[in-house]
Amino acid sequence: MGISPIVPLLIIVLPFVSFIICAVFGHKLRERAALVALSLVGLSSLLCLLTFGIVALSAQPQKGTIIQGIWMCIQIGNGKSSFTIPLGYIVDPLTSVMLFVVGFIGWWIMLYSVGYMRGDARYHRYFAYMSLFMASMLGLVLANNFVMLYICWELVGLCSYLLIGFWYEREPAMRACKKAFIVTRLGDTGFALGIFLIATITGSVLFYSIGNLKGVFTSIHDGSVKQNGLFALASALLFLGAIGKSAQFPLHVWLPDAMEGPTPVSALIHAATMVAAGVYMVARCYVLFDEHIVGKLMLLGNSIAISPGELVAHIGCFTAFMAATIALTQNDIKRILAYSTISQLGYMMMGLGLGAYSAGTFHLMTHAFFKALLFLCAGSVIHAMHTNEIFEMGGLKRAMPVTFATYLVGMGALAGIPPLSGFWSKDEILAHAFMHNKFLWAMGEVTAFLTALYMTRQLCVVFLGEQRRRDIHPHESPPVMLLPLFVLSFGAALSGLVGTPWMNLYGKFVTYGEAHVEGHPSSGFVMLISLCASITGVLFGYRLYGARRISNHFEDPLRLILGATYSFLEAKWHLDWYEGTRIRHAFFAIVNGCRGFDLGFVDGFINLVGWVVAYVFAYLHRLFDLYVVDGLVNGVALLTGFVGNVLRLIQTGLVRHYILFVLLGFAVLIAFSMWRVILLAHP
Amino acid sequence: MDELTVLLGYFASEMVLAIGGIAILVINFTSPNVKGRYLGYLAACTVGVSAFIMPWQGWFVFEAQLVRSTLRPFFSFCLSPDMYATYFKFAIAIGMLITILASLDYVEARLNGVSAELYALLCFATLSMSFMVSAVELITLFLAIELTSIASYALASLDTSNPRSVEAGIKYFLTGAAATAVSLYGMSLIYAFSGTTNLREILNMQTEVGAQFPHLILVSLIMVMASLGFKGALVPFHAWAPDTYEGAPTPVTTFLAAASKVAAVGLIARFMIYGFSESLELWRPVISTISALTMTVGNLFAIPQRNIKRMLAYSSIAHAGYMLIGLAAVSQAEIDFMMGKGLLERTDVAMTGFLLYALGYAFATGGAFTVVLAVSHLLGTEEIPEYDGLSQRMPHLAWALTIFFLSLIGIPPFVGFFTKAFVFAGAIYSGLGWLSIVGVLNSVVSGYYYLNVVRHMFLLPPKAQSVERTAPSTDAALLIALLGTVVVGLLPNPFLQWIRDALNGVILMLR
Amino acid sequence: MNGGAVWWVFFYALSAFTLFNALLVVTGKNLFKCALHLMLVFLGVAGLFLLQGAFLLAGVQTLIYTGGVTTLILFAIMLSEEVVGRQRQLVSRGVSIGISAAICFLGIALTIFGTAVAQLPENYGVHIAPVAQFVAEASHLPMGNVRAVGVALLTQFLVPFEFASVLLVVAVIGAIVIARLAGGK
Amino acid sequence: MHYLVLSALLFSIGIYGVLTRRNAIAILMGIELMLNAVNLNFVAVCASLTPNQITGQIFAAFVIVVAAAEACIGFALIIAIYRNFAKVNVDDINIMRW
Repeated sequence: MGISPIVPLLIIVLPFVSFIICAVFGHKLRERAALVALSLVGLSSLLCLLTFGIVALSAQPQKGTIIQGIWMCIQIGNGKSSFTIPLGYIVDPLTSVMLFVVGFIGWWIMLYSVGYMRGDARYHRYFAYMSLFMASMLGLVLANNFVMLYICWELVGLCSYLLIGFWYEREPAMRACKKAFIVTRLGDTGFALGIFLIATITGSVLFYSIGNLKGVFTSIHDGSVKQNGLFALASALLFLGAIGKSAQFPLHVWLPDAMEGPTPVSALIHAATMVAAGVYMVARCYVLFDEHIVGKLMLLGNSIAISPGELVAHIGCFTAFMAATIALTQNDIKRILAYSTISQLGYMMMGLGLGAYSAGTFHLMTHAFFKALLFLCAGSVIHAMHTNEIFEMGGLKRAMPVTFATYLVGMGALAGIPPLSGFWSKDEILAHAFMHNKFLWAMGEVTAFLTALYMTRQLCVVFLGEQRRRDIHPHESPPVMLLPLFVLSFGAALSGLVGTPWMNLYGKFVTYGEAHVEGHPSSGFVMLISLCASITGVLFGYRLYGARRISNHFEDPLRLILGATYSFLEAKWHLDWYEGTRIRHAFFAIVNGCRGFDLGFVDGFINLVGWVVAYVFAYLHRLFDLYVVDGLVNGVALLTGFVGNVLRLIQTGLVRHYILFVLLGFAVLIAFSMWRVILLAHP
Repeated sequence: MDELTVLLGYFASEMVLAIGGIAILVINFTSPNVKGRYLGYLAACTVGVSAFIMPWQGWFVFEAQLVRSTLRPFFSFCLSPDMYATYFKFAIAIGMLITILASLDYVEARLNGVSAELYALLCFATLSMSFMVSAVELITLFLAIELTSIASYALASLDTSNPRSVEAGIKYFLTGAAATAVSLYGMSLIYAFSGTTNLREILNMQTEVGAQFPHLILVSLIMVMASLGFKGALVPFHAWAPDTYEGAPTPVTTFLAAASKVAAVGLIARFMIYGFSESLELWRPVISTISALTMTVGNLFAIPQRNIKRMLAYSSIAHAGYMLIGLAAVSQAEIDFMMGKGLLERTDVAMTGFLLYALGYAFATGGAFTVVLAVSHLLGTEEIPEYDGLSQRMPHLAWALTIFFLSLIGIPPFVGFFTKAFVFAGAIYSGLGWLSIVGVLNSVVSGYYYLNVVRHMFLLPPKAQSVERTAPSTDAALLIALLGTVVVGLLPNPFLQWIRDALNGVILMLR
Repeated sequence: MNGGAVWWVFFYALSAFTLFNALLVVTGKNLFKCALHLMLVFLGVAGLFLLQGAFLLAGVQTLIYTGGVTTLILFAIMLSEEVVGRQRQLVSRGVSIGISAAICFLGIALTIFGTAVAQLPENYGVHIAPVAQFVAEASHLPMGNVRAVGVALLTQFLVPFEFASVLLVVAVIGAIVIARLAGGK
Repeated sequence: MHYLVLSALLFSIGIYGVLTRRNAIAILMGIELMLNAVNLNFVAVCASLTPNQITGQIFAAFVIVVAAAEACIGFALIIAIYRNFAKVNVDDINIMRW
């Protein structure tokens, strides 16, 4: 069965149309904006499911069937020095799974938002952003070339920025969105460089060959592009992008703060889909992380050699462990979940890095279900309690039975209790780790134990015991919020069953090439250890938190056990290099330019982006009403002011700044011309 | 011809300059009572003679090619005193001549204590700039840039009792030293990939290197640009220029704007085409970016200035940008022509425009600064509002300044029009239409601040009624500048023929 | 590159020594001490020259830098600061910008070396200009020799050599003019 | 290769010094570091790429000469600065700007 090229196009365009409608006519639609968004995005989600179904049922999914097509080709330059960017789509098993996850979970979360966001002043804008997010995330998944991938990647980042700062009146939200923007930008720079490098080496940005257009992966895989040391560098640079987007160490610092956004946003973007984009990208570019193909990464004149896969695995493993330990000590319900997200993303990276392609993406899928579920539950709790502090909650089991039940499912899945979904996918990764690298495996098991421990801690403190705040009378959430909880809890409970060691449907479906068909390396020993780790964690947690009465002025028993370590963990290993360190100031100092801190270029840039999107789009109608002359006059005034500011910026009269200018100019020129070199090198 | 004749012929003008510079120092040392003014006349004579020799020297070198001399390779390895070099040397010497003539009064009034050193340094600077435009070897190139720089640092801070002058010097010096270090690093990279310091051999080497490692060539080129761009005050290496131009004694500012910049762009073009024309497509975007930036920044920043020296500083930054259009738009046919293969087509005008621009700019800017020097000497001011009603007090100055400004804007029939027309046309023929659009827009913008000065001079009432007389030396400088601006504009053909020979002559020494 | 284990030991020791002192030069608090560390950097670099067989250069480096420039710096310090004044306490400003710029440069340089320079073949520039060949033959001696440098300076590089003397004259004139007291003509 | 890395490091240190110091003398020291780094580059390339040529060494020698001349002018300037401003802190030498 084939897929008409119009289907992928519709999948992307429908949410985008919804975004345009919600943005332009949002103020007229008000509450009805949700209806528009839900129906259009819903249609797109249905198409996603359809696509998934077609691919899953087609004749030979395990052969890595790739359905792809091109909508249009963009030519840059002409004649010999031209460079083609074919815009199109690609639907293979990996994509179809991602489509399923994004479309399905995304829609349910949007439904949930209808209840959660009710009464917010910028209701329509919320749905506009969410639609834009869906459009760009689906575009990211469907992209068949690096350029489109990068554009969607940045759009997704933009949506994340807008949604984190959705309640921009709040100072922390404002800071958090800036932080997320800046920190992920560091990774994105590497990502862009990686893409440039790949385009330089192979002369193409297309993933797989189609017609007479050469694809990057195809030509690397069949050896028609000569192997050279730069591939490994390129994959490391690409991975830098994934580090930023998927919140891996050391760029993980933005994700916990991103919890300042509305909770459904946290569920959708910062747990289920967007942060998985990095994992997805690594999986998509898997050829580039294959040591047999790209060789090792040489650093400092060949003195250090590490394969890209090892790099990914080690960073992933460390991230998983570090985030899990931090999660132990957090008191904010969403922050705990945020750190657990970081930790689980680390698992996925570890899996991918160890060559467990299908296990990594499998965990991505199951994690999307249960983490979305957990966040929505948390949202439900916050909705009821109007606080994020877990020690101010307690005893919610009675007031919110449905939420508790679904939370229990999600927690079990995350903690790795069989037969819930998380167990199977995590076990598969750990089994691979056991085969390849015992050390990583051991760390993984420890992390599994910690995961169970902190989830139990959270569950006990929030739902068990007695209610500690008497002034609030919690109530169960409205049905429109409970329904998604139900649906997702089914997903969280059952989605793992497609990948059990005995019947590994998923592993047969999503595979990396023919040479690497991997079964579920079912090791009873590993499974036993995993099970023990989870169970011990749960029991230990219950003994610490469940059995005793937790009072209002409660000293966390872990603090007594861990002592000084607890403070270290509570301070996030002192790794939040962004806050209160010189680095953040340095970053601002650099972009602020020579004038120092008083002329915020970053602010300007961010505001500019904010204006362009929020102002120009959302208030387009208002601009129409204004006199064109007025606008022109204002524009000229703005320009003059701008020139004046730049003038002051540059001629500070300080020699130090003049010298800096020489160096900066030199760097900028190099950066600028590199792009041209790329175009020239591969006509 | 015997070897001594060849040697003298090759370096006649340079020797004149060296001897003149040393003579000034010796005279000052042996008879301290000689007036600074006479030393100035001596310096003017030296530079004037060398400028006069220059065109003949080019022909001499052309003839001398036929003579086999054992000395020749040792010089030609490092220096190429070819027609291209002599053309630029001529432009530089003219700029210096105008500078020295215009500053005689000013120096006598304000810098009398150091006049000998000033004139001697100016002679040596002219000498080193001659070497700059004829260098075909990285070591010579580096030494020439450094000698010019060191002379300029000393000149800029010559007025040691004036904090502004010293500040100008230290800013110039520190920025320059840093730029030098960066560009030396670039030269070491060039040396690393080519194994030689001779531009010709570098050109041969880069065909294979360029195919494999274009970024290596590009990075090293951009690094070297740091120092070249610093001398030419190109954005983003220009930051020193406004402060130094404003703070330095006005004669030195004139020298920096009228001569030093011409030498720098001459060097850049030689370096790029002579040594790196194989990588043309690599550096073309770099140069066109720098050019666009330089024009735009220079013109935009010039608008709000009230000090005329500072305004002219920015304007001269902008003009370096216009000149670079010519280099950015150089066509393959022109390169072939300069390398001694093929002929020029009707459309290959970019380099012609570039060379003509350098000369026209030297005339017009030198002239404008002559007026500024005269006004500064007579009225003691450099603020634009003080130029009110200059047409009633010193009409010849006002008219001359207007003509120079019109030429700088690019209004026919003055030389500036042709130069701009050539480079813009060259850009369009080479497919750099956007660059010429930027250039034209910038010309329009530049009209604003130039004509603002004209408005002050002609339309506003004077603040004082006194009428001053200018010295004959100033008049002579004005006359030279005016002649150049008008005559080259009205009768460009002989100059175009000369430029053609100059372009063709680039390669003679290396055949 | 060159030689055996001893060579490498020397190389690393000298590199570490040079870099360490260089770091002290840019981070030290006392201007005077910085100047002394700078002198040690110069010596270290001279040693590194020796390791590459550049004997004359090492000598020149020691004489001009260690002997000349350092002395000049010390004089400048003493002439321009109160000898025990608080002004000699150095303050570093914009450390973050400095670090970023340094790292930026380092990144560019290492990328270039890693991707390009390291892959250039050895003896890459052996085909040389006729003049250079002449010099190489004239010296008849292995490289690094003082005589080879001398021959090259007086033949192939005669023009720059002469030119350098003009440069020194100009520098001396300039320095005297600037540094002498404005009143004391 | 090792020499090149070493020289890049030394150069970076020099850049850092130039950008962060406020004392003109200290800035000059940074520049001297950068020049030394360049010399290392020249000598190393000379030895490894063109073993029977000494162009790199000659270049380095000229760089040393020029550096000395520059230092000479530079310190003269610093003394002049000190006479005019009574300090050599470049951040305070800031009459002209914008």
